Amino acid sequence: MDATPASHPILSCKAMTCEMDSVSGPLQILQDINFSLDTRRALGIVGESGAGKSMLIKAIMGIAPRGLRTKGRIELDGQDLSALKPKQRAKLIGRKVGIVFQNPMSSLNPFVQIGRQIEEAGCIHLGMSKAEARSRAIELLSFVGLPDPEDCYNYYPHQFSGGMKQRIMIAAALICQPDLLIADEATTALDVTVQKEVLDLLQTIQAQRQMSMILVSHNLGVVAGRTDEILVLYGGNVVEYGPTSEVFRNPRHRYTEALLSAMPAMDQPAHTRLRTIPGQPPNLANRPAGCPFAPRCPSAQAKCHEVMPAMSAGVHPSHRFACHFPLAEIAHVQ
Amino acid sequence: MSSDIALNDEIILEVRNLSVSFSRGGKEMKAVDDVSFSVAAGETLGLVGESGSGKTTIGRAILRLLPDANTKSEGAVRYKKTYLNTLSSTDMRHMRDRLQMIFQDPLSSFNPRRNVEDIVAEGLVIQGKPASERKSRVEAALSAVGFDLATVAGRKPHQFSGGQCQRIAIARSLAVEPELIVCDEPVASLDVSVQAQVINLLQDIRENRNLALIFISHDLAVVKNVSDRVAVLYMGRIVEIGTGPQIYERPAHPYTRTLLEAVPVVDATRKIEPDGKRTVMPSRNRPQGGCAFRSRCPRATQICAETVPAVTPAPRGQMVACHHPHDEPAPGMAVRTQR
Amino acid sequence: QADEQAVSGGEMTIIAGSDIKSWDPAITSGTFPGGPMDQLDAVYGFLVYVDLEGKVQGGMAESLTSDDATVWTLKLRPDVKFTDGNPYDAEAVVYNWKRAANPDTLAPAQPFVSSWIDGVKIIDPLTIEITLPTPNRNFGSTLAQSSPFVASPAALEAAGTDKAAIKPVGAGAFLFESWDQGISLSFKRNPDYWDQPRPYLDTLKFAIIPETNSRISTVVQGGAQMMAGYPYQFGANAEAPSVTTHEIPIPGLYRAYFNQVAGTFTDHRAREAFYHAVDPARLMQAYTQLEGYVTPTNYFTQASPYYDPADVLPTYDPAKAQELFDALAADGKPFKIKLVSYSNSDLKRLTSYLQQVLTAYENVEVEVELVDQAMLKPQCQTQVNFDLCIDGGVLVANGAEPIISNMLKTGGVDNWGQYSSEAMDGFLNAANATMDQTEVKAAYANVQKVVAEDLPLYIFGSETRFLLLRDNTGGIVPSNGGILQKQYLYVCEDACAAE
Amino acid sequence: MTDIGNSPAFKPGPNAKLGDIVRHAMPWSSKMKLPGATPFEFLAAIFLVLLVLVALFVDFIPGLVSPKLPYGDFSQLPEWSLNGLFGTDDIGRSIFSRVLYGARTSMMIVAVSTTIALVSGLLLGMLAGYYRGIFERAVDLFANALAAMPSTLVVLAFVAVTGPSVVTIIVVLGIFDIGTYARVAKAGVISQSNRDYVLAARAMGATDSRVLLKEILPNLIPALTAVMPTLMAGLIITEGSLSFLGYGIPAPAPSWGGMIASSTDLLSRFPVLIVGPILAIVLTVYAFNTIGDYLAQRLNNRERES
Amino acid sequence: MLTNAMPYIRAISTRLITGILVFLLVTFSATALSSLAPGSAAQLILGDYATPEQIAALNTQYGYDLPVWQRYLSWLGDLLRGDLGVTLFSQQPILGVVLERAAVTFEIAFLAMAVSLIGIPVAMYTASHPNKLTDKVMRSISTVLLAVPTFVIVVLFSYLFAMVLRWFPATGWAKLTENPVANLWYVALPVLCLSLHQTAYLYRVARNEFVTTLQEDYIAVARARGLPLSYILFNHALRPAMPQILTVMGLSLTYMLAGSFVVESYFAVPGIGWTILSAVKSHDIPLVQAILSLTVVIFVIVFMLVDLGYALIDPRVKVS
Ligand SMILES: Nc1ncnc2c1ncn2[C@@H]1O[C@H](COP(=O)(O)OP(=O)(O)OP(=O)(O)O)[C@@H](O)[C@H]1O
Ligand SMILES: Nc1ncnc2c1ncn2[C@@H]1O[C@H](COP(=O)(O)OP(=O)(O)OP(=O)(O)O)[C@@H](O)[C@H]1O
Ligand SMILES: [Mg+2]
Ligand SMILES: [Mg+2]
Repeated sequence: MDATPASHPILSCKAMTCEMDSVSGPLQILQDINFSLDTRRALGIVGESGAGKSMLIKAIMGIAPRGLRTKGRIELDGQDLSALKPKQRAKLIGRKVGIVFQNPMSSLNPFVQIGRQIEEAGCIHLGMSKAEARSRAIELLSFVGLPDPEDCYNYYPHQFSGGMKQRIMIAAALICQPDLLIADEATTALDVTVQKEVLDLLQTIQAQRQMSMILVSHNLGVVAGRTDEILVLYGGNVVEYGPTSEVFRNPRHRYTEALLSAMPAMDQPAHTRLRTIPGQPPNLANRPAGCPFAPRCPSAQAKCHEVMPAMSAGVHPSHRFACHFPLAEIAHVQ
Repeated sequence: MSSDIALNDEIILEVRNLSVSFSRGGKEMKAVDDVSFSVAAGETLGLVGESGSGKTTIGRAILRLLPDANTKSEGAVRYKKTYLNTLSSTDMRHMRDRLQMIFQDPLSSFNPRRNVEDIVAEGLVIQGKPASERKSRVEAALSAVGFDLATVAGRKPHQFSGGQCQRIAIARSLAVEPELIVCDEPVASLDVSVQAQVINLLQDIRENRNLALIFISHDLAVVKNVSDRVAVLYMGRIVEIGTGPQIYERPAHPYTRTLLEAVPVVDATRKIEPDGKRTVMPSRNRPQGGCAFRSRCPRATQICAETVPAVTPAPRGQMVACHHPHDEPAPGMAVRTQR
Repeated sequence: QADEQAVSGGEMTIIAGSDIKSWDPAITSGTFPGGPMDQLDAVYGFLVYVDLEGKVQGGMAESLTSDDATVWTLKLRPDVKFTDGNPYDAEAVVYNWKRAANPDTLAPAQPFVSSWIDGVKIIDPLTIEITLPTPNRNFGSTLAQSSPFVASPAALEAAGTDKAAIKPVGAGAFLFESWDQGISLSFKRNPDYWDQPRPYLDTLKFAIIPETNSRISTVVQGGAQMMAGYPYQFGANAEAPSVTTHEIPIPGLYRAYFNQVAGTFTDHRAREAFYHAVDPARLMQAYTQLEGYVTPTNYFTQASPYYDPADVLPTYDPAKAQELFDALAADGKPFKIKLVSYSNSDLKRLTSYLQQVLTAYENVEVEVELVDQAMLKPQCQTQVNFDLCIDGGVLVANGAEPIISNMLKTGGVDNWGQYSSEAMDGFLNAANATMDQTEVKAAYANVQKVVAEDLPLYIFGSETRFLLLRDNTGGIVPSNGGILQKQYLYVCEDACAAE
Repeated sequence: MTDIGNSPAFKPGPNAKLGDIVRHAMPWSSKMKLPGATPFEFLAAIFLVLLVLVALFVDFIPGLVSPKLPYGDFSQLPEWSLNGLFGTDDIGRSIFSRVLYGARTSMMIVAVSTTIALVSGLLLGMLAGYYRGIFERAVDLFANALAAMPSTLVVLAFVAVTGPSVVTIIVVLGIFDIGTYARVAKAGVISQSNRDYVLAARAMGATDSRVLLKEILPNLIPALTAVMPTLMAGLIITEGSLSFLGYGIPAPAPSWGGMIASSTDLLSRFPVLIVGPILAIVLTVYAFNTIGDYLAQRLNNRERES
Repeated sequence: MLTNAMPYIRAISTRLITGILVFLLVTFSATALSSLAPGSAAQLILGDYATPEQIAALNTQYGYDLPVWQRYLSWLGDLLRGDLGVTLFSQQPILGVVLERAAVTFEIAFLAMAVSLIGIPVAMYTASHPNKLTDKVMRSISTVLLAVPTFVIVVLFSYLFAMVLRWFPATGWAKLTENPVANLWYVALPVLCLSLHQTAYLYRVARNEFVTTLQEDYIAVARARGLPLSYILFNHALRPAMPQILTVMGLSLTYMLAGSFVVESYFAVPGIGWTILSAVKSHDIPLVQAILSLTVVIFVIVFMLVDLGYALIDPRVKVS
């Protein structure tokens, strides 16, 4: 999707670094994260478990666990978040950002009627009246595709299936008409068929409401075809960042490429040997000096173990990757 | 009734009309309903289906690992010449060195207080093998999954990563030298990069040892990769069973098609067009008559509401339980990006 | 009596340590203040009572006298009526005695009463003549302490054999009002009491408070008028504003029983060694946490008319004690004893102290067994399962009978050590058989001689009783064993003038 | 029916990673370290270790007088010396010495009662949790009945039967804790039985007894260890109450409750003499509670993290 | 409608059956125990000078020489006939005595519980500011309070407040219905002694519960939505923490009923705790049985109420 002329960054992170203390020393959970997301665009964040996807989201939202030290600059709609007092920051984020979390079972309060959970942010941030909030909530419920929204309003979360809950979460995220919608592994716990529906819903909403969206997933298939840009995280580092179609068609970082070829594909015949990635993700308490992927990289050279590669640009100007020895560019076949 | 055709003649496991129901709070719930299939030696049968469709229950029912207290199961499970379901518990225990299981969560399938050597040797201890034989078999099993006994022996499970744990779990099963392993979502909790290792390993072992595998997964891509034949489950019933190509290229059952369409694929060329479909899942506790899928099925007609479709051969050779099976190629199957 | 400044009216609360179990006038025990008899007295009144000098005085009856210790005359007061209207006359008194003599009544005094019940003769409605089978100088005091209550025969008849059903109908100073079991008892003034203007109080209450400290605090705070206890318990609270202590000068003995039928103490040397081994002054100090106790030299203390300095108990002499212990060990009879007592905190201290002192000697082994209070008598008296059995509290000793016979006579009810001596029995009988004070004194001198020789008991202290009371409390007139006569009690507006 | 008396501080979660729980709930199992302990928790642990050492070796403390023999005059106020630290009691014994010997009494009761309760509770709980059905109902009933009785009172009545004897106290106190251990063990077995390793063992052909004893039992230990200190603190309190009421440890033997009771009599005259035994009992209960909290906390943390 | 009620009926009936079984077990144990207790009512009635024969005779008269089960059955029979009998010594109707004294204990227990409720807001505050100074201080205070046994608190408070300072009466009671002011005066110390422990306990449990709840995903979601902390605490954290708090309150009540006898006998408060203690000592078995029965019934009711509370608080719980 091409950026419309009026677009400007809704969210940008500059040199963001997160650190946390643990028994085995300080953990470098995120290192030097840079990206910026324009209005009406969708960003996919992918990476293996523990890569720091959720931490990134949490640090941006200001709901990181106690003890996480965040450095760098985060701007939301042009405002520097770190300059704000926690309360103002929470209010700003609450109004501008809607978020859907991974586990639909646990992210709705089982003790509170879903209607109230949907409308409460509206009441607090936008000062809606009770009746107004209620009609908004019901409207949103039907918008996300729940049957009988009037009745559902008074139901408790356990009365819904996982997919429905995720729809309710989406409705709740929309109450303040946010500019940015974040879905952190929003479909991981769902069955494939339901996953598809929820993803479709997210995508529809994004388009209809002209929002920006961040889609976090460890499943490359989820972000492919549904996002404009993609950010590949590995061990707390951004290893590749660029237009989704570019990155998938033309992965430059060796980790991205290895990840893509390790996935069993639907078009391979049975018993095709998969490409494996030996070793394990880096230990955050004791990072290697050079490229975090170097110990597992088949084409790693001495330099890779010593020097942390900087982000370099590919042929496509906004396609960036952190690899000393990137894969060759494949010609566009379109 | 023979609802499937095994790859070769040497059928080692045959499941006939298996039904399992659980009672919960006085209510009965049929988790597996009249399921029949067979597995040949050296063959991998994939079981796919959405959550709650009864995959795990089938696997455990075969190995008689369901809790006695609230379970009722019917049907016959024959392993070679033995009817497992009628064996005494002592005799069943003796059968267990031939039938093994691998679980989804590798860490939770290990007793955290045991070290790796004890874990792998456990089956041999239970089967009463002498210590000398144990040692060599443990070593062999570990080396089959790429570990060296000496370096891992004293370590505890939590000192290993998920993929390593799953390999140890495989070694544990291999140590007793089984002929059939039920793998219950063995890669579901693993990251893509390690998932590939485990899948490759299972394939190698299967080939080397002529092992039969029942491979349970909800990931259709993984199942496609590992399986010779695939059974698709919906609400406790097999709706379609056939070879991989049959199922993946010409799925006959609308449910199979729904599943396949929903699989997220890494396809950079295709911008996915969202549709507004929404599934209404029928209740398991109050089963309606007729085909269970009909409320979600675009092709449903009156007959689907009235009669449960019997399993019949589809044109491409697979068996399907549908009144209106498809016979055209699945859309989009041909257009996959090549990498 | 010093009740010139008595005021009528008002309410008084007396703290009791435990509740009564029954209103049965025949079932009595424990002549100590705050004990069950104290509470029955409010309703029934003592027929006769023993005063502070040990003399038998008329209570509900006018007098009980005898010239020869064999024929006793009980004179009743005219026009005394039970609160149900029936006359408190000879018939009623004899009815109560007969009832007590009947084994079905299960009266503790049954053996005593039945021994003379056949000699009872009603002379007229106000006079009863009792002819004893053998002379007993102490008949009056025994009667006063073991069977002093007379209830309305009608009320007793009505209850039949069910003791619990007995309604408290007496002719005493107070009328029973309410009883909240285990908590409190409440009485109101008997308007028809024979000794007008007494009783003074409109309401008399007994509150049951188990904890000593709580009892003391309650008196100090004015929640109750009085409690019985010992100065060591009161401590500085005795000096609290509006609070005083009052001594009831009835001397009593602290004693313990040697097992005379089995075990270490059957050997006289062991008993002697025990006397030598323990410093009684120190023992009393340990027991009461107060200094200055004078150790009695024999059964009768200096305050007693029968006191005789001639024969004294062995005194504290550790060297001699060790000698005797060694001698016993050498004879193959090592000094190895079991102390039995019940588990109240004072007795715990006492037994621990004894154990501590004795084990400091060579060749001595001491085991302590503390039982439930209710179990002490069965264990000591019935099973005789002890070497030294220590009962708590003091026994009124100097009035001599009936306590001295109970303790020292063969088969006496308090003779837990099963001490048996013909000489002792003879002297005790002789003392009882006469009303002649010199003969009595001579007989008791012999008794003391035998006590000093035989060492039947371990006597280690004497003490009087004390009350902790509010200073607005007046009319303290003790009777039997220190039980206050309820009809004299009154409360002053402010503090009462010192008596 | 709700589990009566269920210790609310403890909630065995369904998906704890056991290895971690074990390592952290029983720190001494791997290293003699208390990971993540606050200074208070550390001090509490040291105090308990000292207490156990005192209980075992009090006879060998140099200069400590016997708790049975007099040390000074009656009711002496505290002074700055080993034996006179807490003063002397009403018959001249060193309160400090008696407090230390009292530790032996308390620790002995705690140890034996806990053993009785633990062994029986574990047995009942494991049977109930593994076989469910009638076993579970019977054990629940038993535990509920225990919890529905005013425990101290029943113990008191029991003790009154045989006279205050150490054996009775230990046994009865032990019986009253069976319910809790059984409940914890039952909950543990149920949650363990849902784990795949139990299934894996059965798939290997393990018999029920092997599954129970070799697989499940070792994994119940963390949960049991986490409730144990709290129950032990309860034992100390109950034993103290009994001795305080005069139904506890027979008199000459030093016991904290008994010492508090006898100091209570003299409270109005020598209030400081009550300080020693109260300090002992309070510190001990505090230490046990603190360690219990610490272990439960670690157990919870582990559960949450997994 | 009927079908909806069925599970409730079943759930309640199973609870009742369990309750009845517990009741039988406990009351039977009480009979067995009391028959084992040393001495006997007869001994106590007849006093120190009674002979063993006399005691045996009175025991026969009272039926105390019958086997335990016979006595239990006859007691049970009487109970079924609604006849609790009269107290052994004072001949008061047991039902009246027990109810009157239970009212006293209840008053104290409820007041103590009410006092202990202040633990909840404190817990809320400290849990939302974990490891800050107030949290640390409150936690230390509560741990220390939990370490002081009730009997020690009773001794110390009665010494301090009754004997030395004389702020509150050392003993005694006035009925709430007759003299509310005096009643307040008398309950103060017992309530204080009982509630200290409870407050600390409730505080700790509530704090832990709040801390746990505040770590739930839905709290993170609420925070991510920018909802203010106080709003989150009251609207999202309070209810999830309630079941645990309710359990503790149920336990507190039973603790206070069962543990009241030290407090009650020390302060001579005429409640069931003291009554049962003195009844055990004086072998008033009918009274002991009646109180135990009442206690068990109360326990069962309290736990049923707690269950009901769960169902009201937690929409997921459907009485079962
Ligand atoms: N509370 C915490 N304390 C310490 N380390 C943490 C904490 N939470 C997360 N981490 C660490 O931070 C890293 C990043 O975690 P994060 O949850 O962001 O990963 P993720 O990419 O979201 O993984 P997943 O796909 O499993 O959700 C991990 O290594 C994790 O172990
Ligand atoms: N022990 C049990 N008691 C009661 N019901 C059970 C039990 N085990 C499984 N079920 C139910 O049986 C049905 C089938 O469960 P099963 O675990 O076989 O599904 P599955 O296909 O393996 O699902 P998943 O993909 O979630 O693992 C589910 O509805 C489940 O709730
Ligand atoms: Mg995540
Ligand atoms: Mg499954």
